[in-house]
Amino acid sequence: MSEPGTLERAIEATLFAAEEPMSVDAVASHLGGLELAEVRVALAALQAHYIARGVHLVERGGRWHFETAPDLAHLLRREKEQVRRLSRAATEVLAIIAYHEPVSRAEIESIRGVQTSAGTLDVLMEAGWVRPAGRREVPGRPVIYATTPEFLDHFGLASRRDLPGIDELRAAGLLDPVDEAMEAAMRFEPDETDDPDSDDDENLAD
Amino acid sequence: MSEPGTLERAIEATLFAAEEPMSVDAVASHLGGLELAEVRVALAALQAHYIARGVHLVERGGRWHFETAPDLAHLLRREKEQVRRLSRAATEVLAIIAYHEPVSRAEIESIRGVQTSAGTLDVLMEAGWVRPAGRREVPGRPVIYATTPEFLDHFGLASRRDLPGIDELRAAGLLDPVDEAMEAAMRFEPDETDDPDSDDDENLAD
Amino acid sequence: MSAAEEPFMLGLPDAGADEAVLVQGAKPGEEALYLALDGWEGPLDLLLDLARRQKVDLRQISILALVDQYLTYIERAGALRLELAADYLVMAAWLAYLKSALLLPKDEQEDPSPEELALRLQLRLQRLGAMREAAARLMARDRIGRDVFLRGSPEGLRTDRKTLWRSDMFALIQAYGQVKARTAPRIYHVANRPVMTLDSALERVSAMLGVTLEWMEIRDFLPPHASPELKRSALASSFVAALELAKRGRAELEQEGAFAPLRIRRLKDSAAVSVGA
Repeated sequence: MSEPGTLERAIEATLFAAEEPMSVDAVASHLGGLELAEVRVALAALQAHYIARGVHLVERGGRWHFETAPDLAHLLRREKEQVRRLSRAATEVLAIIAYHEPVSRAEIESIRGVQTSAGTLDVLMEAGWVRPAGRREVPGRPVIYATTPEFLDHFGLASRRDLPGIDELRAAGLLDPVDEAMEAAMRFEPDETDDPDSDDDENLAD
Repeated sequence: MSEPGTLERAIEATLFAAEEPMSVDAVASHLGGLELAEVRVALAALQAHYIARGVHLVERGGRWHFETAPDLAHLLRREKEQVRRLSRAATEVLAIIAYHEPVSRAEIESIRGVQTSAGTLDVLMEAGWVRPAGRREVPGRPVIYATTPEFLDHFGLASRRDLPGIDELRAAGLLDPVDEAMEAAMRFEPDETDDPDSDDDENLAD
Repeated sequence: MSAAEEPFMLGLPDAGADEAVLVQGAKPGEEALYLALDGWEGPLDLLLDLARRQKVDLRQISILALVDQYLTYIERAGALRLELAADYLVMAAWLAYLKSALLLPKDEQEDPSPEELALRLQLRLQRLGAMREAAARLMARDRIGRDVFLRGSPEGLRTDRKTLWRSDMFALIQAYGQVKARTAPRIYHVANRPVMTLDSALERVSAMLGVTLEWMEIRDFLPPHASPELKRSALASSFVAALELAKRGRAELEQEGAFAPLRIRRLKDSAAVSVGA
């Protein structure tokens, strides 16, 4: 590795610490009135040095600055995906929408028998499983909700008709008397416990 | 010039772009959960690459960042100094905390022989160099103070072991409380004091 | 040992002053500077400064010389009518005591010995001196924003957190089942159990008593073909009915012993036995 010259080092440090891109003039005068030509030579040498590195020295409109190498730009903004299990409250709302769509929030609440926080519908829309599907033409014109193709996709359904009917649910024991089912749910809460940060439905847990 | 590897380039770009110093952990997780060992190897390679340049890669309190080379300070000093001027009281209190941490206010005062005005500790905490670090489990449970990673960062210390002269001070017993030093002194003969090699701490007598 | 108590921890708040203040009207220069006691952060600070002017290692400092210098400064300050903070005077008194004790013959000394007190003072001066030195070296390091500089305009790293929601078919239909089960209208069935009410027992027993004046066992009042449940109910009701009739003076009860048959008969003088009469 060739050692950088004094001027090269000075320019490197100056541009690194600068809050804004600097013109050759500005660099030369900052470093005590250097010849523009020698600054240009040093800038070219620096630029060549950085070409293979993770940071590049670039000129934009006559002004120089360091920036991340274009092929590494994705490192500046990273997306972290976090998988979370849908809370029980949200699952109930989703099921009601799926079985009754299109359905308004008031209708969801009257079916659930519990108030539904705005956040629950937001979560379902964020998940991409529910979408607003217009308004019901009744007083107040409430927004009505329906499921999306992504919903069918995620739950492995060809269509909503594939959802098991009430009779099938009963046969599967899923319509057991509410107190027993509730008790079981309260005792085990399996969905909630393996998802420590699903705090969005504490108030809905009845 | 050897071409930097992919990981080296990625870390270089990440640390250049970061607004705060980053720990090895933070770098590894930002880059998608790399092995800490490989990140350390790459950091060492990067550090070696930059050692001759106008910008250095440094580790301060376990966190890494780029900064301009210290020998270029004269070129970069701004008209307005960005560094807070500390009163003599504040610099002494800071030094006492750094060399003795964790240390209570009473202990600071017993070294300085004067009360510490409330503002002095405030200034150091506001600068982000000092933090309360719990309480000493003695009667009155006084708050004890310690330095922060920002302190190491600001003063260019890789760790507290880098505090100037700390080993000599410790060896000379100058970081021990007076009572302990008294006991030690009383145990030995007083002619210990004209120990011929006591000139190793000429930093103490100017 | 009030006189021997060290006046090291003094109630003087630190001045926070970086430089000594020149005494007004005094000649500029070292002398004036040295008499401006505002420049020191307390007597220990002044003592350290004096000690350093001896230009020897603090470990070999002459405490007696130091005491003399301190006392001289305090006297001169007094002569110049400078306001002296109380702790400087307390220190002066203590040092004067220490000096006299150091000069006294050994056998007249108290505990702690003046040598110990002098050593303690020396140790404290060493520690303060060490920290002052350390502070200076610390401040002289390459400091960020003064000697070394961080990147002027870092792009910054951003991590956007995105939540991937997960659920499954079973959870969905189970949730729906629970909603339906929870909110389904509930119907309560109350089973019609075979009982004989007190009213009908009263009616039955009075009617049967009207037939004869003979003793009758209470069992004979029970409906003959009743189910076991109804029989138990009828027995209980008929017993209560018999007690009620006895209370009204229309019948009398007789039982020869515990668990013996309970017998009942109409009282002769109550010709008309009728419920509710």
